Amino acid sequence: MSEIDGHIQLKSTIFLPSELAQIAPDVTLNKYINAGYRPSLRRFNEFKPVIISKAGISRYDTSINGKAEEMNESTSVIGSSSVKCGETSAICMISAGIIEDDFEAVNDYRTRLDADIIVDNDKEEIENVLGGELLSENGCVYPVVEIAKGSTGPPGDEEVELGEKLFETLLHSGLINRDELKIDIGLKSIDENGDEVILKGEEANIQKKFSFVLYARIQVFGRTGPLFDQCYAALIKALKDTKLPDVYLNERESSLRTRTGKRNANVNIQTYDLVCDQVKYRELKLRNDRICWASTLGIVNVKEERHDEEGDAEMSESNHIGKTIILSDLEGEAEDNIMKRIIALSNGNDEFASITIERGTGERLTKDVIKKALKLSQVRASDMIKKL
Amino acid sequence: MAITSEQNILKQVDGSATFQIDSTKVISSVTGPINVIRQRNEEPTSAFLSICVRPASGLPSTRESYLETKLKKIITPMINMEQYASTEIQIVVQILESGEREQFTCMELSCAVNSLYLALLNAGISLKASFLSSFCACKDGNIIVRPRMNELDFSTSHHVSVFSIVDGKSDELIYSDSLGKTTEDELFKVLDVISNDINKINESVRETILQGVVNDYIWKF
Amino acid sequence: MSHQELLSPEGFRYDGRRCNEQRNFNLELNTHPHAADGSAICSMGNTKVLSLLRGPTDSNDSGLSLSVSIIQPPYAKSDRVQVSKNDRRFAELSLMVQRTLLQSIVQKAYPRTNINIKLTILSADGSILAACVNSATAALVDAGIALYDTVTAITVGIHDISPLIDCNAIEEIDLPYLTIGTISNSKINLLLMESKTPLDKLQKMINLGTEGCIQIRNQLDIAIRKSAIKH
Amino acid sequence: MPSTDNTLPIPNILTLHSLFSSNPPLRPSLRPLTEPRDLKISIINKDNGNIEIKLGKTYVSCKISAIITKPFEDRQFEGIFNINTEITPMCSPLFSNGGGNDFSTSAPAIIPKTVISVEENEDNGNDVIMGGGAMMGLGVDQTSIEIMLSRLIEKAVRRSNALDLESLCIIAGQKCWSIRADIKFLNYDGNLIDAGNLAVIIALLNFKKNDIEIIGNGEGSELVIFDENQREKVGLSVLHIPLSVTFQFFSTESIERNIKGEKGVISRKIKEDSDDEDDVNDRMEVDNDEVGVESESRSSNEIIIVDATSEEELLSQGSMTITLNSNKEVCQISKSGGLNIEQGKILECCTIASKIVDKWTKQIKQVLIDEEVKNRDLKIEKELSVVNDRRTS
Amino acid sequence: MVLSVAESSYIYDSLTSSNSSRIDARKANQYRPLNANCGFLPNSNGSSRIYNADGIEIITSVKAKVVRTERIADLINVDIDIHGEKDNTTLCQQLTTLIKASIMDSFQFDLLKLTGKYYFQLFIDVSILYLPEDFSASSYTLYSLLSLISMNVYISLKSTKLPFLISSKDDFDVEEEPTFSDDWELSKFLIPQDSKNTFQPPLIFVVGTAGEKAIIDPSLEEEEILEHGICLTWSNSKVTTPIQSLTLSTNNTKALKLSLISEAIKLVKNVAPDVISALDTIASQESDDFNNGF
Repeated sequence: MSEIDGHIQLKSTIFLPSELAQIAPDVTLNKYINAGYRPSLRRFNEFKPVIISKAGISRYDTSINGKAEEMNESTSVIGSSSVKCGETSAICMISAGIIEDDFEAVNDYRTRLDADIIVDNDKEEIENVLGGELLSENGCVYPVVEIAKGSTGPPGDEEVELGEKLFETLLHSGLINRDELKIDIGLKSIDENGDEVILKGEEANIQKKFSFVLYARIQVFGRTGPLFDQCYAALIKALKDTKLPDVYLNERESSLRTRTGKRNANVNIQTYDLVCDQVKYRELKLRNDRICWASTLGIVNVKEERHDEEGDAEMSESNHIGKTIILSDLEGEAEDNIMKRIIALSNGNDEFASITIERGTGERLTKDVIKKALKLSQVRASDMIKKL
Repeated sequence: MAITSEQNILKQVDGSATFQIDSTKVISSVTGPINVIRQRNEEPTSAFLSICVRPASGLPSTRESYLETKLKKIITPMINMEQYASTEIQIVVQILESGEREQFTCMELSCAVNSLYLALLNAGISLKASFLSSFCACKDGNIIVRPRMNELDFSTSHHVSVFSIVDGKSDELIYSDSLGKTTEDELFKVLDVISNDINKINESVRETILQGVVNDYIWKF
Repeated sequence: MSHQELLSPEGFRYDGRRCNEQRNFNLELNTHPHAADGSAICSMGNTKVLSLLRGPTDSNDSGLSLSVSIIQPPYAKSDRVQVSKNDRRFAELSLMVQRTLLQSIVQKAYPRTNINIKLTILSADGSILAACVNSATAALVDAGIALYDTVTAITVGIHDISPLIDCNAIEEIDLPYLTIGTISNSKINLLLMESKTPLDKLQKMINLGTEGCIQIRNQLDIAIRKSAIKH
Repeated sequence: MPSTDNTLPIPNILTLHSLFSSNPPLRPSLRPLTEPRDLKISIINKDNGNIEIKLGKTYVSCKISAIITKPFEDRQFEGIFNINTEITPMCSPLFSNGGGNDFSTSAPAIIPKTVISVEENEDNGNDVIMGGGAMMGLGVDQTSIEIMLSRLIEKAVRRSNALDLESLCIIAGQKCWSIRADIKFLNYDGNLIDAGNLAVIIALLNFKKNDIEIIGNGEGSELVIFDENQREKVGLSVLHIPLSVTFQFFSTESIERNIKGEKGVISRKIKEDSDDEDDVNDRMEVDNDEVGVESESRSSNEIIIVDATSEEELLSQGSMTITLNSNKEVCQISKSGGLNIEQGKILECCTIASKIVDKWTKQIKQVLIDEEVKNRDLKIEKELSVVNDRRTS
Repeated sequence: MVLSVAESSYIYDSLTSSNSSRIDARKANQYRPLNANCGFLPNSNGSSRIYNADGIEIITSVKAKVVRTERIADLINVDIDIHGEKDNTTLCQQLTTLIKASIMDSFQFDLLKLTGKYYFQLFIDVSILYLPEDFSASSYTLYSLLSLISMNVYISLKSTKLPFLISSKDDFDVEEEPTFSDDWELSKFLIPQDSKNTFQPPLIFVVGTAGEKAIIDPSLEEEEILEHGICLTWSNSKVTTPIQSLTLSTNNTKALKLSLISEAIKLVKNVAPDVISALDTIASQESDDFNNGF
């Protein structure tokens, strides 16, 4: 500002606070922070209240009438939640698909003998093919985030970023055990008495293995506040609410169908008629120690102005003392522009599922600040996880 | 674990470089500053960075566009953006080979950052500081720097960090991304380890840069 | 369809034609005087291509911009197939037609001009590209666009050693074939071959193709004259 | 970039013009008209078929990947093979991301005013609009380049059945290999088609997929995939090696004379003044009368070159791609628009192409043999070391 | 189209005056000239083409395929494509739904029944080759287009020929795929031409009203001054649903009098038999020549 000094008469322009906030958000932010407040009038590390609830729109949610038998049969949503924080709400819906675990390689000791050279560390080999501990143990959800913006079209950068970040953190946090998603498939058959029975395990003798794939659709209305924190909360809440239906094969339809191919060779095409039970379900279990709360923290360096009587021109460097302040729950344009951020997913118990540190521009990011920020996120997490 | 890098391999762009750690190889190109291609991207006070990441095989997906976002976050504060007002800097990062499963992005991200640094230097884009990146994996309190695919698969957490380089030494944390179960102590240990590793990478990278300067020396015959 | 049936030892093709016999060729100009500035329908046997030309109209570009789009409705083939609007094969075909036509238009006469040709394959039975080129050329003539020369095209297939002119869909499936388009002095403008053929047979095919193109050109001339008398 | 070789330091269009119109015509690099640039093949990773080739300064990388999937409904006895070609701004700033956009603002100043301007067409994917006759000439918009490039390579490799798709079938109707080739154009200096084609074929020849076996019959059958330590990886069954050769055509004549031949010359003389200056296409026209006299003695004077550089493509008035294999089978010919060429010339091109293809095929095969030898040595070494290990343990 | 005050009042007055006349001197029940022909697509079972003086041209093809299904709703498929526009524009979707619904409502499905298990499945593909540029998307234009398409579909359905079945009709016990005669001479019409009792594909009429007058097939100029548009469906010799009031691109819309609806119905009843007999004549004159209509 001080650079604009002409020789001509200087005349200060006075902006209304709202105007100034639009023209120079950083200046406004600085002013507020010097006064000890934020533009939203919250204190620096004051979080916004969050309302977390079941959305009650999933299949297994009983209807509003309170009759326990009635279900939302028309929907395929199997878990839902809604999170409201300030002016933004997020609704998360979980749906599922079934895949055949077939193309996971089978590695067999019988055939291993074929190899000319036998390698010693067998165990590692097998798991290597399967994709290691991570992929064999951690299940995942494929989230899609939609920010309501009044128009349709391909997802924007922000939506892709949110979706991918949710996917990554959830996969690596190991929240869902992969075995949880495996389907204990039954065979629907008709016994001697002509009743329908469902055979399981050995009796059914089903070769193929199936798993659930979970999809999450998160709709966000409004854009204030760190969207990631809310999306993550909504996703976790919805997953806690998720129930997986029982699945069985329909015996009649699983017969082989023979089709004549081009070269008069016979092709056997197996068709499965997988049926999901209308009523029966089991709950999706999550690893409780991996449930985290995401906190996006902004870091600002403020030049503290001593309230001297002199004007700007007289101020020297010594008058500014750099002070680093951590802001929680960023909100509003001024705070959105803070690029120095720490995003920490803490389980409130000294453990983190993900920590992202972005230095942005400005002053150095010191170890102390990081420590402080992590502490803050832990406190917040231990408080919020109870509410999930 | 071999680190190889090379500068100025492509002729039609302003700057290019490859960077390879083990079996992950990335090539980057930088063109710019040029006129902004799409008018709406023009920014009056700073340059517009268009970053495009292409996978080793298959079509680009959301994974690549998330990598683009991360790269943008890392690189934007390192370039003197004000110097290139209302221009565009076009960046293409092509993953040539990936030594990790598609569920991970740490090797690719780290190599992309390093190759991009070299490409930006090659293109003569004004930088605020040098920067390099490395990654590591943790399991049971052990830290493995620049893990192989297996080690990464079995780790409980993995970390990618970018540090600035001052006086040939890693200096300040620019960006860090940790995924998987981790603790505060572990994070700080990891940051120290990566910072040391970056010093090692820097030695190799300096060679490349030196070589690049020699090759580009204008008055040679 | 066995290879034998496509050409009998007596020299008759599956549909009863001889090797160098074209299918029934019919070209009509100015079929849609209200809907387009130039229009034509070209039928080669059961292949029918309708072209509607709009232009010349104003454009902001410095030169002539010619756009060609080919649409094959789902009913064009004997089995109903839906062709997606960004099918690469049709994008390529329209590009080839466009380039071929562009070369014969007197471009210097059309600065800052748009010409838009829409080709509809009403019925497809082989030789699609050839029919498209012929139909579009006729539409250009009908619209009165200044041309250096007209381009005519035809397909030639090869059965062992005998080249077959004007292939239908059945022959196109089983035999190597090429599409050739020439201008009046028999110089080749368009040449497209997508199936494996021995190099030494190429000359025969091209020879027959150039002759076929001359035939088509004569028929095109007759059609143009006829339409000129009519109006 | 300073350069010490014989190429022109600055792409000087006028120099190119005059070189081409000299008699005999010369190329800026003094390379003979029908000789391709040096082909350099480097194999980065022998197993996943990751290779890089350099054709002069044109630099292409190709990587093959294979996964097991379900075959297409209508092709139950065949595997799947896809080729992906994408042009990014990496290979030249003339190209933009995502295709189909104008690049006029980003283009360096060397681009001359194109004969026919390029129109951007963003929304209407079907209407293809383009400029000059050159295949890869800069006056052509990116959508049409990408379409032609991907179609030509696809036809050269996929439609000519270079890869035996039936060998990729594992269980008919249920499982098959899906092979995918990703071509990355890293540096553009003309002739992306031939380079892309070479890259795919070389990569396919080098690629090795994991060995598999089906154990058991009927419903209880299992698919076993072996890793390379258990069984050696197996190569793909490549039936023949189709290679493309792209020709660029130039002419020192006007478009009219190209079409009308000698008659055109006469008619031109009659109304000379009207025609002389307004022919936009007459960029390359040299002295009318002299060439006219000469061309009466010669049948035509199109100049045909192979493996054009970017500058030559810029100037080209037409192109033709011929794909052949060493058995002298033509897999595709594609020429549209551009200069009209006599049929004799086209056959001449085929002969030239056949020679080049033979040369390239020989080189590719040599590289394969070298690689094989290297591999064998490695394997023996490995086996020995394992034997040693056992003894010591 | 924008008309001056004088122009529009002239058109309106001459139309509503006791000695009513339309600007193009048509009678109230007179169509503008239309051209149509059929049977020119060799690969389709039935085809027709219709075009009017505006240049609007529509081609319809009917293809039949043998299927084994229990779902009647699958037997008729309608697909409408406007040349040069993207798929699934609202106009396209509206046309498709309306045409399909009108056909389904009145279709006599036993005509498609082949044997005990097999049916013919019909694919009706409509290509709109050309629409004039000033063709705005008001609901009037939608319905006038609909009216043209319905006529077009009528002709092609009437001219649709199906191959002659030579295998047995009853296949409940014996599993047998239907086989057909190769001889196209033996083929039969989908809708028998001679008998009067079989079903007739539906036709859609657009009637405009001004004052007390109802006119058929209003032109674009007339649309400007009309007070109401009514769309009526004529199927199997009677007026059926949908009957709809249309939004016109005009600003002198008034409340619709009930009497006008019956007036419109009367008009349609008057016109429809003539239209049908004209279309029938076209449908029976099969020709291979695309351009026979000129």
